Amino acid sequence: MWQWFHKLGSPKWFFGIAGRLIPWLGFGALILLGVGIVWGLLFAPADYQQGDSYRIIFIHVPSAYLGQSLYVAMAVAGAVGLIWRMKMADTFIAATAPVGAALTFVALFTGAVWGKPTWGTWWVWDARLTSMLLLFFLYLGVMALRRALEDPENRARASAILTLVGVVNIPIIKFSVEWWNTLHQPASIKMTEAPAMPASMWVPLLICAIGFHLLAGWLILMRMRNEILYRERRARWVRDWLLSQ
Amino acid sequence: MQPESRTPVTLRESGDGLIRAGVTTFRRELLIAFREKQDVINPLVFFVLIVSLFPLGISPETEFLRDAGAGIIWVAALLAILLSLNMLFRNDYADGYLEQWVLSPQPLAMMALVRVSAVWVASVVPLLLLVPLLGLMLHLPAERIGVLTLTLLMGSPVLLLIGAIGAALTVSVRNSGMLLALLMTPFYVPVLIFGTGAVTAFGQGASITGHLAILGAMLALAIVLAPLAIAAGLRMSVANG
Amino acid sequence: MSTTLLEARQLYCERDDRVLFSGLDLSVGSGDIVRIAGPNGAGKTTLLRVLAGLNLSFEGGLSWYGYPLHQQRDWYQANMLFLGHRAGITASLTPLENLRCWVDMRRPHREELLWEALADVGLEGYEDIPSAHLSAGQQRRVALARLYLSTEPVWLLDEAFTAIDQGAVKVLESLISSRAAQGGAVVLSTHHRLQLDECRVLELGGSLGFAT
Amino acid sequence: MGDALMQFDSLQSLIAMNGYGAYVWSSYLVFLVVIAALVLGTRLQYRRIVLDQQRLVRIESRKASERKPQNESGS
Repeated sequence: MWQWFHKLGSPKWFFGIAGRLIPWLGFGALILLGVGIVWGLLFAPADYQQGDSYRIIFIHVPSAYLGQSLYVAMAVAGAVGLIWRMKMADTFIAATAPVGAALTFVALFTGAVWGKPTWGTWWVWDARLTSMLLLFFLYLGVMALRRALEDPENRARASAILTLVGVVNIPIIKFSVEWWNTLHQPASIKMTEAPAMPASMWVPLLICAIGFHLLAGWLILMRMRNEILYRERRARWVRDWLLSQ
Repeated sequence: MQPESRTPVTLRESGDGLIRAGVTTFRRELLIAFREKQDVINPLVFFVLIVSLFPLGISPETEFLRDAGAGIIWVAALLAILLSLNMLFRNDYADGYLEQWVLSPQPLAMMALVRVSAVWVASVVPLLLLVPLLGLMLHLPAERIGVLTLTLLMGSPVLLLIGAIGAALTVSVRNSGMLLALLMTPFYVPVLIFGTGAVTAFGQGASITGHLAILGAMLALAIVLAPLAIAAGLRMSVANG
Repeated sequence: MSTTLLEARQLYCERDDRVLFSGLDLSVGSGDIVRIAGPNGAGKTTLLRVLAGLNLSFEGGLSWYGYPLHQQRDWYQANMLFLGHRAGITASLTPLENLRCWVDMRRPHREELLWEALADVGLEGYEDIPSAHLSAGQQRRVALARLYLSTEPVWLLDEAFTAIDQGAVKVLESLISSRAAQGGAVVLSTHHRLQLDECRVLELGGSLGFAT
Repeated sequence: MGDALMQFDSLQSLIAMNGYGAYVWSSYLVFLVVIAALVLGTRLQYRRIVLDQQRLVRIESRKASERKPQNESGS
C-alpha cells in the first residue's frame, strides 16, 4: 500500500501533467484578471459611502482569501507528506510558501492603503488586518525554517510539522484577535463587512477571485516544476529534458 | 575476571515502567537545572531587566504604569521564556544524549511532556515568584498582581509547550535563537491577548472567569497536542545526527 | 538456523546527491556479528542509524523479529542498544548519574550493578565526579559501561573502538563475542582491525552492498 | 454589463478617481510589482537550474572523455 502511494506522487508523471496545465492556467488568469480588473476599475459604479476607494476590493479580497487558503493547502500537503512520505508534498510546500507570502503581503498593503481614505490612518489595528499580519509572519516562519535546514528530508518533515501547528493555531489566532479587537476598538472604526454589493460590483469581484486562483495555480505549478527539475536533476529524464530545451 | 556482560540477554516485551522513566526524566532535568544554575538565573535577570526598561523608555508615572503594567510583565515573561527555550534540547543534542533519550522504549510524546513540565518547574516557576515584586515596581494594586500571577501561572505552560515545538524543530540549526523567536511568537498572540485581557477586565471590575476559562482551554489543548509535535520534531532533528 | 532478529530488505539511501547504498539486504540472527566496512563517507554511520530506526529517510523494508519495524518501534527499542559517534554523556552529571538515567529509562536496576559496570571499564574512583572533568576517552568508557548493563539482544555500535585505549579494546572485543555467544547480535562499524573470527563483513561503497 | 457603464468620462478623471486615485493606483501598482517579482523569481530559478545542469553534463562528458584514452581501469 505504502509503495503504491509513493508511485502515485512520482515527479516525472506530475512534471508532464503540470507542463500541460501551465499554459491554460496562465492564459486563463490573464484573461479573467484583465476583464475583472478593468470592469472593477472602470465600469463598476462608485460605492455610495466610500466613493472610488472601494475599487481596491478587487485585489484585496481575493489576495487575502488566497493567502489564507494557500496556508491551509500547505498544511494538508504537510499532513500527506508526513503520513505517506510523499516527496511531491514537500515540493508543493516549497513552491507555495513564497506565493502565499506574496499574496498575503498584497492583501496587507492594499488593506492598509484602503484604510487611509476611510479612517485617515495608514494602519488600523482591525481584526482582519491584524490576523493577516500574523499570517504573514507564519509564512515568513515557514520560509525561514526551510532555509535554516540543509538536509532535504529534515526540511520536508520540519515544514510539514510547522504548517500543521500553524493551521491548528490560525482559527485560535483569528478568534482571539477578533475578541481583542471588539474590546479595544470603538464600534465606529470597525472595518465594514463587504457591503451588500449590487451585481455590478460582486460579478467583477468573482471574476477577479477566479483569476487570482488561476494565477496562483500557474505560479505554483511553475515553481513545482522547478523544484522537480532540481530534486531529480540526476535522473536520466531530467537530463534529456533539460538538454532538449 | 572474564568480562562477562553483567546481565543476561533477555528479550523484553516492550519498555515497561513508564512511571519510572517519567520520574527519571523529571528528576534528571531538575538535577541539571540545579547544577547549571546559570541557565536558570539568566532568564530571571533578563525578565527583570526588560520590565525595568519600560518605565525608563516610556514614562515612570504611576498612572501609565498601572495601566500598562500587566502587559509589560506579560511581554517580558514571554520573551524570557523564549530565551530559555533555545537551550532546552541543545546540550543533549550536542553530547548525544538526545538520541539515546529518543531511542528509549517509552512513548516519546509522554516523555517530552514530562520534560517540558520539569523545565517549567525549574525555570518558569522562579519567574512567577518574581512577578509580585515586579508588580509592585510598576505600582500595580495588590489584587491585580494576584490576577496577573494567576494568568501567568496558566499561560506560561502554554508558552513553554508551544515554544518547545520550535525548540525541537530548530535544535539542529546552529544559531537558532532568532529563528525560534520568529517561528513561535505568532502562536503566542492568543495567550498574550487573553492573559493581559483578564487583568485589564479585572481592573475595570468585570468578571475574569471567561478569560481564565479560555486560558484553561488553551492549556488543555497545548498539553494534548504540543507533545506530539515536539516528539515529531525531535525525531526529525535526531535523524542524521 | 538462528532466529533472525533484525532484517533489512532492498535498502536504498542517498545523501547530498550520492547513492550510499542500494538494494542492500542484511539479515542478522542471534549469534551473528556483522562488521560494516568501507571507506569514510561510504555510509556506514547512515546504515547503522537506519538500522537503529533513527534515520527515516531511506527506502526498503526493515523488520524486527519478523514484524515491520515501524510498527514495533517500542518493542524494538526495548531490545536494541545504539552507541553513536557521540558518547551521550551529560557533562554536568556524574558517570553514575548518567548510567542511572540511561538504565532507568529502560528497566529497573540494582544500584551496585552500576558501580560494578563502572569498575569493569576501569573508572573506579571516578563514579561521582562530574563527567565534565573526565577525558574524552573516559567519557567513552562510561558509554561502554552501558554494554555491561545491557540486556538488549541487539547492539548497534558506530565506530565502537574510537578514542579508547588498548586495554579497553580487549574488553570490548570480549564483550561483543560474549553477547553473540549468549544469543544476541552485534552490528558494528570500526576502522580497528578486529580479532573476532566468526564475524561477517558487509562491504559498503563501490560494490553492491550485501552480506558477503 | 447591466447598469455598469463607463464611470469616467476622461483619462484625467480616471487617474484622479475623485481624489482616491493615489490609493487605488498605488494598490494596483504594488500588486503588479509583487506578481512581476514572483514571475521573475520563478524564471530566474528555472534558468539557474538549466545552467547548472548543462554545466554538470559538460563536466561529466569531459571527465568521461579523459578516462576513455587510458584503458578502462574498472568503474
